[in-house]
Amino acid sequence: MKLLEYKAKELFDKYGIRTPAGIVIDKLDKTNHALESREDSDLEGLSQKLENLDYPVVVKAQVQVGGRGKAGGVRFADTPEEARNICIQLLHSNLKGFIVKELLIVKKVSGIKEWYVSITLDRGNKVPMIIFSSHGGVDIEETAITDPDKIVKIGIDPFIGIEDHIVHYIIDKSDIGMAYFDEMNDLLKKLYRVFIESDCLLAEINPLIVTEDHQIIAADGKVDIDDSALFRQQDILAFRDKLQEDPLILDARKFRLLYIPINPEGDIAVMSNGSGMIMSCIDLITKKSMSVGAALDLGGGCTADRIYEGIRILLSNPRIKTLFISIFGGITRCDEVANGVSQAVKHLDSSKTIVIRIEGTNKEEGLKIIEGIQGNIISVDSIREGVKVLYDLQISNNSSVS
Amino acid sequence: MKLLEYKAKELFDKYGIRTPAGIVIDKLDKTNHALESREDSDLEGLSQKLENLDYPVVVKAQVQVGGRGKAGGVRFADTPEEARNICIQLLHSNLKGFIVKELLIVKKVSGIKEWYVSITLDRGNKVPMIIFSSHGGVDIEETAITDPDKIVKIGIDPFIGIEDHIVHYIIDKSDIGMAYFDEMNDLLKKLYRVFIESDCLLAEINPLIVTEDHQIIAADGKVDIDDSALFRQQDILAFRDKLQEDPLILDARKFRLLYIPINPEGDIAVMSNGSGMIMSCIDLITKKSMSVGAALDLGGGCTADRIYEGIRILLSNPRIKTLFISIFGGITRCDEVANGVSQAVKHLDSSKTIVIRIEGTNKEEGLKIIEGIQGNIISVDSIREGVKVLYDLQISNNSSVS
Amino acid sequence: MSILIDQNTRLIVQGITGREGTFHTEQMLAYGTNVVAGVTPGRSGQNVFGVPVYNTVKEAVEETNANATVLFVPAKYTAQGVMEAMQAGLKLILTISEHVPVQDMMKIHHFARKYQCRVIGPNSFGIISPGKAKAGFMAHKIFTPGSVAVMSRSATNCYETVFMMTNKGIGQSTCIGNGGDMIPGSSFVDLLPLLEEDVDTKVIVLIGEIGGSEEELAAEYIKQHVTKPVITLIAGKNAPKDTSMGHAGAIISPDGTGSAEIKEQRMQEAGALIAESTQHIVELLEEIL
Amino acid sequence: MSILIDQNTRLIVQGITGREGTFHTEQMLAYGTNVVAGVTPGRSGQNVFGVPVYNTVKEAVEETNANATVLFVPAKYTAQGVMEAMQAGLKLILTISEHVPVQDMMKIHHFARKYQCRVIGPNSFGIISPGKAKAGFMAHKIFTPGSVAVMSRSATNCYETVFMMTNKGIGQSTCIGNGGDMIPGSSFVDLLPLLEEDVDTKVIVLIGEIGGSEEELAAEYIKQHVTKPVITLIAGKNAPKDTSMGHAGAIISPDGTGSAEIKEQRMQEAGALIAESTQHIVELLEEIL
Repeated sequence: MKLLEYKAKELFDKYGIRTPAGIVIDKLDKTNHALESREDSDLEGLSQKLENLDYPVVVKAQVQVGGRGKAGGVRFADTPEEARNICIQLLHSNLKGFIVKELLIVKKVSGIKEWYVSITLDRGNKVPMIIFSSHGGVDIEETAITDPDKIVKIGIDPFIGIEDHIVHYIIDKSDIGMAYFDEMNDLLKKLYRVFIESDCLLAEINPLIVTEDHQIIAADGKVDIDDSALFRQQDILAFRDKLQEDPLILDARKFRLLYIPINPEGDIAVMSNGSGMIMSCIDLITKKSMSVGAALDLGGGCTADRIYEGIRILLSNPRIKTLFISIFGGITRCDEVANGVSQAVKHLDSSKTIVIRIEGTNKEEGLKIIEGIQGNIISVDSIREGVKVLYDLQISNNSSVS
Repeated sequence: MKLLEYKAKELFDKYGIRTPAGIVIDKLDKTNHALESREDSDLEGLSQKLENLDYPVVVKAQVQVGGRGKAGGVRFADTPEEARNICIQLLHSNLKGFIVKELLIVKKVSGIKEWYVSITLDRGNKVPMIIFSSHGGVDIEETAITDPDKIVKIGIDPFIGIEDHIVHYIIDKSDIGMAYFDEMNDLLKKLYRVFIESDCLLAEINPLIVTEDHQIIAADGKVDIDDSALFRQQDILAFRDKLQEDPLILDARKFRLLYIPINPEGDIAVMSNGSGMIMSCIDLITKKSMSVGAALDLGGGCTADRIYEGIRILLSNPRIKTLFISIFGGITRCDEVANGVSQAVKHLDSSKTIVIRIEGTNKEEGLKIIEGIQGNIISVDSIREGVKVLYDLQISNNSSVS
Repeated sequence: MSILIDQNTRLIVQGITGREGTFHTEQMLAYGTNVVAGVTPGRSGQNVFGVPVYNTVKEAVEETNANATVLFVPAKYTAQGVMEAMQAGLKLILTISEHVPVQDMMKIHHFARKYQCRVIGPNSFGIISPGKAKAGFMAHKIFTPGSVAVMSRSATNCYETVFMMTNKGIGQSTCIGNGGDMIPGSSFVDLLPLLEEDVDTKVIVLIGEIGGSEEELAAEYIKQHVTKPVITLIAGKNAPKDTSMGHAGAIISPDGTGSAEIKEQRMQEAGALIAESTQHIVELLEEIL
Repeated sequence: MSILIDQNTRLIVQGITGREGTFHTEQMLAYGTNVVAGVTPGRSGQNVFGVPVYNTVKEAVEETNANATVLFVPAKYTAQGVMEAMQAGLKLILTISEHVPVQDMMKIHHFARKYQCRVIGPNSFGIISPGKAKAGFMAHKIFTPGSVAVMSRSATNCYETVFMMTNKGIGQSTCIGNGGDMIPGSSFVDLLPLLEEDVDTKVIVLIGEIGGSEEELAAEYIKQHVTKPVITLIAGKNAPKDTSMGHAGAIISPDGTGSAEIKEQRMQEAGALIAESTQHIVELLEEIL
């Protein structure tokens, strides 16, 4: 789960990592209301907040999207008035498909250098890995390709943590100079604590700004938390609801189902009781030049009513024309699946078709139920046959359209 | 380094391990003075302290000696008056050769059971090991021999620590009942912290008293701290000076020399630049039916003046008649040794003899110096020859005495 | 012969008194697995289908001489249960639950090296040596004894493949669910040496997927050490980047690490046969056998 | 051939700029040891007798391809230095300082298993393969090449023995100081397999002492696996109980564990020759060779 920048900053602040001073504009209900109605007189709360800042400031739209800066989501202001105007422009505006609901406003930090640092999970060695570069900032991804020597990587034994020699090594390899030992030592140890204690998959600071008086400041942060560990990260779990996620993901989550958006242009949906089979189905469908829009993983032992909800959610996406259900029942029972489908078909839009293939536990009972269903449903006996049917449907759809 | 009981109690208290309430009678200078002169009127400080206790109490002499109870060092009192009399009797008395300088007075705890628990270093497996028995108290050593099944041992992975299953295992094996899980869990985890954080080699509670309301109380404790770790146990290092150690050990320590008392009856002393050789010499001497009273380890690279002090310390013990010096010089230089010896011989009591054997770095220079020494000194060329000389001296001494 | 699990396995079920634990203990016993003990703290003295329950794994091992364990415990207690099993001296530990925190598995990975034990899972269906024993929750009816070993990060792709194999009369020596998590206790490369050595295994099927580099490492090992034919399927060729495909481990990094293309390429270079689908695996097996 | 240390050893000296480190670097170089790098944090760029100094072990390894390290650092920093060397991938780590805290060595012991590296010491004189290389502080003049391997918990007993051996014309293949601490990085049983395999070692001399059970474990191993003659001396037969004899590890427990009697008995049962003194070791060697 990726945190919004301001939440990452909050986490860094908590561990004493130096970040630019600033405020978050979020729950200003009155302000928001005022903005919607564009009634300037109601914006006093906002103005007051802006008065107390140290200018110049940067106003940053809090949305989970790449290229935020280029899209106009990061703006500079020299006075409270300027800041206020930017806030009014940005709040509730649409940035690459996301509504801006929160702004982070921080003091603009000017530095003499921009570095990059992150701690990430090294899946190969099963250790946290520090990545550091003295060539940070927006060009870091290019540096990684054109000048990999400028990027230092070092694994951390999780039972030892960061000892001084790790910091020495990073400093030597990146040639930033031992004068930065204390600052780097302090920062790395704190960032490592963030990584471990918050169950991170990634804790990144970019840019890490070096000021004229040689302090280092985390000017922007990205934090990705392990979803499986959210049960022990209550603070972050609570924050999840604030994230702007696909409403279908949220809807599915309510029923403990996993909705996975695939290709926004795709018109086929895939549903199965395991992600391996979902990937296999998508692979076969895509190979036939068809496109999958979304998939839904039922997990093991799914019951009829949850299956019904899953179908409802997938087909509520107007782009989806065909749903392919492929079940290999172990704990999942084919009759439960069939019952869920039967229920769903009753509400099925006439333009949509379900192709279903069931195998495994209680297959016979399941098939009997499916035979009895009236509606746009085609039963097949293998994934390959299912994909063939999908293909035929596509052809006939296209020809009927044209 | 073994702590006195009251210091062990202090450590347990710090970690929240339940111990009987009590006081320590120590730096009562006035009291001590009064005791020496047996002037009752000056004992008010003591009386006041005793008034506030919860009776009955146990008065325990704080000395580093086994069989303290049988020697009268542990006494019970029902009233402040009784306690006062016991204090007066015990303070400054001699208990098996040790002067009683401190008393621990605690509430007498009566229980329904006496258990034993300790955490010790398992040298074989290189882990801390918990030893527990539901048959604790004074008979624990006998139980270990006659009924080893009554003693549960389990190693702790130092990188994992004590998890619940360890506690379950101990409870099951000793059959004390799961009702004690919370108490045991709490105690073991605290005792483990004591062990780890104080660099213990042993942290023992015996008896661990179970009260009528099923609380468990550490009624007596033994703690042994790793001498090599004292640099990071400042609190305990400071306490070391309070211990009643052989004054010769303390004297030697001042010069970074290690004095080791061996057999109180022995009349030979051994000095060498390594404990392996010291043990080898003692073995050969003892094999010839002679007896070593003390040894002194110079360590590596010892200088003439420290060697002089070492000789002085060893021979200050009036029992010691002969000193055997065996040096195999690597870092230690034979000429430095010879110079130290030369200096010492000047003050040598005429009844005492030094037998010296040097080998290794600067042997020739050393031998030349030794040749020039006037006094009771015999130079030999091997350990075996040295032991033979010691034997001959012994024979002639004995015959001259008889 | 089979690997890891067979008639000589003396299995513990951790979490035996839970719903899943009880259900699958019955299933495993029915399949002939020698389940010798169960463990649930506080339930010592009970029994489940005649299997005695102990409070701790250590006692269970001491009393029954067990040599393997399977954990049917919730993800949040998995690390604790695995560590207990390691400390009790067990050398084969199977863990079933999905969504074990990554850092817990990181810890387990390092301790497993120290204790020199093999952890399979989490998010694994377990291991089955058809006709001999199973430890896990797989629907055992579809398996049949034979000479093809199957290792899979995905349960459904494995079932699908095995079901078709069995229908075509192609049996399995041992099938292992490596699990779909980011840090599996054992990955392909850890298990390949056993399969290469197993006299009853003639062909190795390796069902991988996007994410991580387990398939690349396996390819390197295959190139150098494996003489038996290897058939591989990589699922997720058309999954979008930076999106977890259900399995926590099935995710292509923003920089492209973990893509199916590289995995297939490495496998091809190592001489493995590349299958396009589960059905294709079975077709390739028919050609080889 | 020798074991552990020879002409192919590329040695790092940790703490090279310290008094001891500098002195012994010169000595080791003079003996012909290939000292390729030194490490002292903050001293990168300097050199000691031509040996380049680095800030970290990892850089030293990357730059010089070193394969072993010896630590001349104070006891309180030993654990840190050893752990750094392990993480830098070194597989042979020698540590000299006396009085390393027991819990630090406990930690090192467990990490060494994880990193599959060999730690010798602490409180060790190092290792010497006479005529080839030495790593440590032993007075190398008394050693001479030959076919007797010596392992010793005590430096002085080892020197004494080796000196007499050399005088009698009996040379050494490799001499190892196991160190006198409670938890040595390597004990006899860890090194015996190497000596048994070494073609240049004809006889093994094992100088033990009271405390712990390293000699008992060695005896068990000798009984089962060692075909070469073993001569052993156990020092401390007449040491009082519960008193440390200078070496932290040389202490008989109040219950009698670690006594010389049991050690000698086990060694005798294992077929080792028991020497009464260092001189007796040499006499036994003269009989055998």
